[in-house]
Amino acid sequence: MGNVKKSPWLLHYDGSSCNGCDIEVLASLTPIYDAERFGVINTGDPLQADIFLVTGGINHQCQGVVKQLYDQMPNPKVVVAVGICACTGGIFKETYNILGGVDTTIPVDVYVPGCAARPQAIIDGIVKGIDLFQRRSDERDRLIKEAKKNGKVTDEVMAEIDARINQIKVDPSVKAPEDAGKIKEIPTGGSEE
Amino acid sequence: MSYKKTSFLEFASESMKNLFSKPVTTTYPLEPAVYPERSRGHVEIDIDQCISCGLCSRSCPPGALTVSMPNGTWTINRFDCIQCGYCVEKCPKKCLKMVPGYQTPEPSKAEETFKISEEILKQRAEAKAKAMELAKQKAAEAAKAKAAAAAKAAEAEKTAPAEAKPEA
Amino acid sequence: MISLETVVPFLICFPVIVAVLMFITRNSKVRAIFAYVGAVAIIAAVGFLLVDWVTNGCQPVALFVETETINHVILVAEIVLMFVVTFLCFKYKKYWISILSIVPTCMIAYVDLRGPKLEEMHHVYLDHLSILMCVIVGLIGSMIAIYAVGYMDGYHKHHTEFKDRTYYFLTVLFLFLGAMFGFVTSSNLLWIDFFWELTSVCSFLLIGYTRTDEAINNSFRALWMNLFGGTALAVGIVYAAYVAGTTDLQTLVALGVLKQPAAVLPIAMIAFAALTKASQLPFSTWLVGAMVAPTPSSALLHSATMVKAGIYILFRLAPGMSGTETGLMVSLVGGFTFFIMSIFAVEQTDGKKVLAFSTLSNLGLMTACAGVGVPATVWAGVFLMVFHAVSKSLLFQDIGATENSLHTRNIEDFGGLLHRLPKLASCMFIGIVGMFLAPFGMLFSKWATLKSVIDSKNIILVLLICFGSATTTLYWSKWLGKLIQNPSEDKEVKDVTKTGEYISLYIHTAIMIAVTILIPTASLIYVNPLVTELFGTSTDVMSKSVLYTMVAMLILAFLVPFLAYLFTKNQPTKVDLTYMNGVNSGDNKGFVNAFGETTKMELGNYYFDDTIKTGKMMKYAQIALAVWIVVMTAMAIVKGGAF
Amino acid sequence: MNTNYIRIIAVLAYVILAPILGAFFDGLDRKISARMQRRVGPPITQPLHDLKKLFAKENVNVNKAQSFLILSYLVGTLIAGALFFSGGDMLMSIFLFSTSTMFLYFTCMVATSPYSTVGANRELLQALAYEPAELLTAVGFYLAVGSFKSLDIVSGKWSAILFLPGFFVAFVFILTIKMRKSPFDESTSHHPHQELIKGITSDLGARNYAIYTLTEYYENMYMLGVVALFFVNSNPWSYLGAVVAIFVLYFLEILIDNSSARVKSGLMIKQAWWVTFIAAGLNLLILMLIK
Amino acid sequence: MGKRSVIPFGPQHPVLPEPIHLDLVVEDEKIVEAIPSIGFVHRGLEGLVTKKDFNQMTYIVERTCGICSFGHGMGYVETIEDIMKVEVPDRAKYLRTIWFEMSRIHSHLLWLGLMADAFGFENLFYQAWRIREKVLDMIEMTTGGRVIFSVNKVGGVIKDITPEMQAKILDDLKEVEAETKRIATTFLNDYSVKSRLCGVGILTKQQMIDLGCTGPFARASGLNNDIRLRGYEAYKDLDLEPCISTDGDCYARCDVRIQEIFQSIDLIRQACAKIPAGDIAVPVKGNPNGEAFVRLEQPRGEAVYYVKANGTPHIDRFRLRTPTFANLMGLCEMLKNTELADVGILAVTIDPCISCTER
Ligand code: SF4
Ligand code: SF4
Ligand code: SF4
Ligand code: SF4
Ligand code: SF4
Ligand code: SF4
Ligand code: SF4
Ligand code: SF4
Repeated sequence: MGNVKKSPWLLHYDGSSCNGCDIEVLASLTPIYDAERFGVINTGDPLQADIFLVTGGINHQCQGVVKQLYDQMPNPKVVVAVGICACTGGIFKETYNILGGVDTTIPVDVYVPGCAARPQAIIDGIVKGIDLFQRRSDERDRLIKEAKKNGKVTDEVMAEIDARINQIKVDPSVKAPEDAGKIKEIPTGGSEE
Repeated sequence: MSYKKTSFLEFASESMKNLFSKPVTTTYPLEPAVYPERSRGHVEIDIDQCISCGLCSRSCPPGALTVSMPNGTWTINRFDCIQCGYCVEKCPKKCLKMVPGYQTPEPSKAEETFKISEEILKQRAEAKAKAMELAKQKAAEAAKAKAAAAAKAAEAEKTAPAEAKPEA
Repeated sequence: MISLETVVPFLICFPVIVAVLMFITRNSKVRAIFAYVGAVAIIAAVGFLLVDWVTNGCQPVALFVETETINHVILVAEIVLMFVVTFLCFKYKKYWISILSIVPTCMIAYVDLRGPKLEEMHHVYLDHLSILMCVIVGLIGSMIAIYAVGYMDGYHKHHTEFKDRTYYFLTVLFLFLGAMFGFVTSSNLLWIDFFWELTSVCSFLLIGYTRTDEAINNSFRALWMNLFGGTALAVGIVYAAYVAGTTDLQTLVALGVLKQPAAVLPIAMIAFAALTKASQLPFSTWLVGAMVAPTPSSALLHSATMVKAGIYILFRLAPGMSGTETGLMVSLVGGFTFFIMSIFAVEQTDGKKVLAFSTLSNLGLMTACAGVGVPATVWAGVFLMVFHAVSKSLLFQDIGATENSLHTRNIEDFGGLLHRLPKLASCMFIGIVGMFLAPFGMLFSKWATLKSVIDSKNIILVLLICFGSATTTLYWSKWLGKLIQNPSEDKEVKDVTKTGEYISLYIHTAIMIAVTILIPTASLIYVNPLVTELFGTSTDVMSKSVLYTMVAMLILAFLVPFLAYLFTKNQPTKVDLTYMNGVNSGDNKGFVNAFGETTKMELGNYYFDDTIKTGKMMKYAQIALAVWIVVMTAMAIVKGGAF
Repeated sequence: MNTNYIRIIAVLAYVILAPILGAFFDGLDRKISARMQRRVGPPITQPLHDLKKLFAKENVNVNKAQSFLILSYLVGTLIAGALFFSGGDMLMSIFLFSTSTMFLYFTCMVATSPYSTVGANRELLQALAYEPAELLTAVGFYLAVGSFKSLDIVSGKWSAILFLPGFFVAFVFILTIKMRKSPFDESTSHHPHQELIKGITSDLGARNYAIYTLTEYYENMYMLGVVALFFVNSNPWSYLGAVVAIFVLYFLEILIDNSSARVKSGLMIKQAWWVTFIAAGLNLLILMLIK
Repeated sequence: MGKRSVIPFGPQHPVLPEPIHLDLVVEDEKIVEAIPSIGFVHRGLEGLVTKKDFNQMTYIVERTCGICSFGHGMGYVETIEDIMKVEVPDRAKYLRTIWFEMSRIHSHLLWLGLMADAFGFENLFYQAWRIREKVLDMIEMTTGGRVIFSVNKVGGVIKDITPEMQAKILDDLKEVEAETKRIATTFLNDYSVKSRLCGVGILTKQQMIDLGCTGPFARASGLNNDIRLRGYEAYKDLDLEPCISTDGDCYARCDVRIQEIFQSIDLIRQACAKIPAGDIAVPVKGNPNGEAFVRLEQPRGEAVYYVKANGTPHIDRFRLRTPTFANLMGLCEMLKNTELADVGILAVTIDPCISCTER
């Protein structure tokens, strides 16, 4: 049914990051990168969000929060882990307080590497997430239609459908835009390390 | 009080000006991004230069690198690398390079492995064998020389006992 | 065949008899039966009155022309009343208040015995307005009497610190009913004065019921303010008797309409007296203080009926006041009271106080309507009066019953009442909605008020009403919101409300809804003639298109939520945790706080106690309005050429 | 009979077109705002995509009563607006609007959560701020035209604005409050970075939020309808004038939104009341004197 | 009775980019009690000394915080250099100063944006961050990173600024200066902005001293506490007049930070003019042994670094006392008797950096 991919709303949560990735997430919304071009709204409210952007690793205290926020989001939804910390725990994974990346707590669909993750990378991550979001939404609609044919759609049926759609993975054929990255032609004098 | 003068809708003129000027938004991802040359995007390896010494992997702060000498591989987990550039600094062969262009986001945290080409490995093995042989030869020669020297010394001792010390 | 000639005396005397029975019966069961029977009898009598009058063709009826003996009886009673008041004043060392009783009584007695010979006149006058008042007093009064029997039982169970004097309470309540009937049916100012004083004293006695210091203080404040009004009334009567040569209210108003100078002062004085009774500024404090009395008296005297006596008189005077300084004085006092009291109501947490301030506020609106004194405003005012009487009576009773069950009447403790005391809360909900939301009549009356006030070109009043409506919405909505919340302390509450109380509550609720639906009919067959009687001209405030609007409103308020409920009932839905920044403690009842423990959810409404300082602002308002009244009265007198 | 057809058509147009126009205006708003911020911004159809998305999502409630209350809010607003556009009584439609706002308030209160509750309380404050001006606007029309009925107002000989400049000022002032735009986005803001996050809409699940948005469109279109009422008269050209006025005004709203901080609720009430009191009050005084 | 509400403010609160939590008890919207709690971003960074050697720690300490990452790295290496008695070349000192001031500009612009966001001024937020991007571009051009610079090492810096780069920086700074001026007038003059800032959260100089607050936050109350006057790195050669205001409210803090942006621009210009040629690092041999303290003026105030080393590559102790940690006390004090609407502003006004506070 719905063409949902034009309206991905973000929920950003700062797990245990150093701030570097957070400010880059914010920067990706500012005029230069303007993620709102893709219909992105940085909503603060899990109940209305589609894409969960988590920066930073997971520690003992924020684990519950991350889990709860994820549970509060209505299906279909996508989780994007932004930054090395969110991917693996990064530089802090060996400390006593960090459990690891976001995938220690909730299923992660897209990993955005970088320390800090660049705005471009974050946009790419979102773009991949959007695609998955659309696929999950389509699948959800299909399953509901099917379920309707088979009888009443109860809350349990819905729960089962939602569990199923969350299994869908990112289609590997969807390429994020090639990031060959041109070199800026500004005077640099080269690197001299 | 050091408050400056008050004006209403101070920013309105700025907003209007903005409205009629071009947006600063880049067209990424339609067009590729532009990075300055020094931009620390990702680590590249000129694998054939690598000697599998392992210095990089030992110095990598998050432990994103694994180096295997026997297989001749150099493995990086790009989802673990913080692009600090310390490995680049440490590498004795200067075969690592920090280049612009970040690692693209992926649905899984795959590692990337580089293998030193068989040819070079073979070459190296050969070189090593050669070197070993050379060393052996050298050792043999040295031993020979030593023996010769010793004999000479012994001879000399007989002739000039005060000169013997440095060779011992 | 029972005739009007007998029903009216019955209505006045029968409650007094019941009162005596209440006083002498010390068995609560028996007393209850007497009370029920009395109440039913009163309703029946009012029914007879209505039927009789309607079969007479709904024409104004004047009765009791020759009443020498009754006049004397009433005079004696008034003197007795004076002695009672004086005694109580001396007992509680409030000597000076007794002067306010002695002086007017002497004046009235003098006029009665030694005054000028007045022309023959009737003493009882029944028209649409007085019949309406009778119906209101009879219906609400008897139901509150029934309610009071149950309520007082619960009240003393929960307030063990007060001596149980239920017999006394019920006595005064019935006595008051008699006085009230007398008041609304009389047209002779001398009679009116007596019943006036009687209601004041009843109110005084009920306020002081608990005999705490606060209650006594408040009761005396109510007493002196009302007696002060009574004194003004007496002055007006004496002046009318000597200068205008009449003590008949109708005649006086007729003189006023003709702009006779002689009528100016009496009308101003009576209007002033009415302001005290309706507890308008600067006399509003007594009604606020009266809230210490047990709730039935608040419901009956201090919102549904006695204070309406002031409004009733103002309506009567309206044609005579229209366009005069008195009218201006009254309308602005009313408008200002409406506005400022609605602000004060915002600050209150005590439910009963909110009701008190809201009552004051609405009385202000009615006063303003009367003060403007054109047919359309009186039309609106009559509707305001009816709706207000029903819904306030309902609310007061409800809050009383709620307090008995919940042991608090703080609105902040009413969280989730709709789940905890569903029956009481539903009635409360309807009562509150009735006060300000579509489709209930109160809103309708406000519409009409605004329209007619614009027509009368009273700009200040227009502004006051517009701003006051906004604050009114605020304090009622807050309360409603509280009722429907679902707070963490879902403690089981035992509903101790008696059947008698529920009967009264349900009937009130039913009346509210019925009257709302019947607005167009009521307007056509009753209120329009009422206004015509008062003014001699008729007005048609309700046009047909308003009727359509009514229908739209009814649909909006009842059908839409119902259909929406049916529509959404079966939608699959996930019930989620509420949004608490991600730290809900596993449910919606609290969150994990700074110490890793669970903090219980607490949600409060806004009260603005930083901005609204009721006490201080009340003083300023009182002073300002006192000055206003004095100035305007003086102007009225000077302009009227009385001196 | 002729007017009855017009009435029906107007109502149908409102019911069908208001959400579309509302979304269009919203899209325009977002685009122009973005440009004022030197961004490209979303496409102008973005609000429609958002609505579609929100309806496609799972239905989430924090309290089961929410769904029917919010639906009542929508339908209530619809009825109130329909009353207005059918040429009906303006004052009554204002009352109906406040009744339907009550449904929104209830929706937030039943959620029983801190942000919704504070948002709901703020919503009441907003109502407190704008209600006098709203009522006075109706009063103004009544004085100018002699009727509360919008049909009578549009068929006047002169545009009401000629008599009601002060009321217009007051109304425009509260328009910002009604549309929940900065500096008066107290109860909820279109940008969630405020102390209340999403305020009244905090606990609305995706679908309920979609209904809320729709209702907001209906309400905005009603408000713009009132703006138009200031301008139209029996002359058809005046309709063009009204359209121009609406666009100019809407643009001004966007400009103000993009050039001011959110003020505190106390200041909002104070300002709204003073502006209403002075602008509308003066106008009222003059009107009453000359009429 | 009743009528109070308890509001969980944070950890997931868009006004706070970082997770902290406040239990707010409000009456109407007046705050009667505010209890902060932290720990959502505690990572245990200081504990990593046992696992990483002192050179690796440079990169780790940088990641204390993504905003003042450069300062943290610099504070750490200075401490080690202090212990090892390494004399850093002058050019390196100037380079460090330039980068440090750049990071101050970007931090303050970021703060201005967040502040605008907190009082609901979207556009201003966007414009502040748009200007900030220019600074980030300079940083990326010279160091290769946008927010994490990774150019410090024990003994100097890793990268040099070429003359071409220097020219470009000076050029771009002009633009940054002009654009900042344009948004600054809105921050300082606009009526709606002033209605949110003036007189809000007043703290006196004495209170600042008693609470131990630092940085621009304390300078806005008239406290002259700029650690840069100590003259570390190149500051001893540069003209530096601390920016001080006396009102002690949010407006004054805004004012001070705006002044500091211009001051930093000026400092960079001075440094570029005076920078000597020469090496950018000296080789360092061996391991540190001993202990040292270093104090720095970070954008948010005084940060203190402490290292105790034992002669092995793994140092014994590393401790960091951050400015936000000191200023949080000020926040708690300010929150008393303010309004809910002010919470966001007050929280932002100390320029909280939780990730460094909790590390
Ligand atoms: S990935 Fe790097 S920049 Fe991002 S939060 Fe972790 S340490 Fe900070
Ligand atoms: S750049 Fe840093 S993190 Fe990445 S591999 Fe090299 S040393 Fe490791
Ligand atoms: S340090 Fe250089 S040479 Fe040694 S293993 Fe690493 S890449 Fe290869
Ligand atoms: S350092 Fe802090 S977190 Fe650790 S035990 Fe002590 S109090 Fe707890
Ligand atoms: S204050 Fe701390 S967390 Fe924030 S940017 Fe600075 S170092 Fe990072
Ligand atoms: S070290 Fe300081 S902060 Fe920590 S527990 Fe001791 S006194 Fe408290
Ligand atoms: S507060 Fe801490 S983390 Fe933030 S800038 Fe200052 S020193 Fe760095
Ligand atoms: S010293 Fe400070 S930062 Fe360190 S554990 Fe104690 S309180 Fe926390």
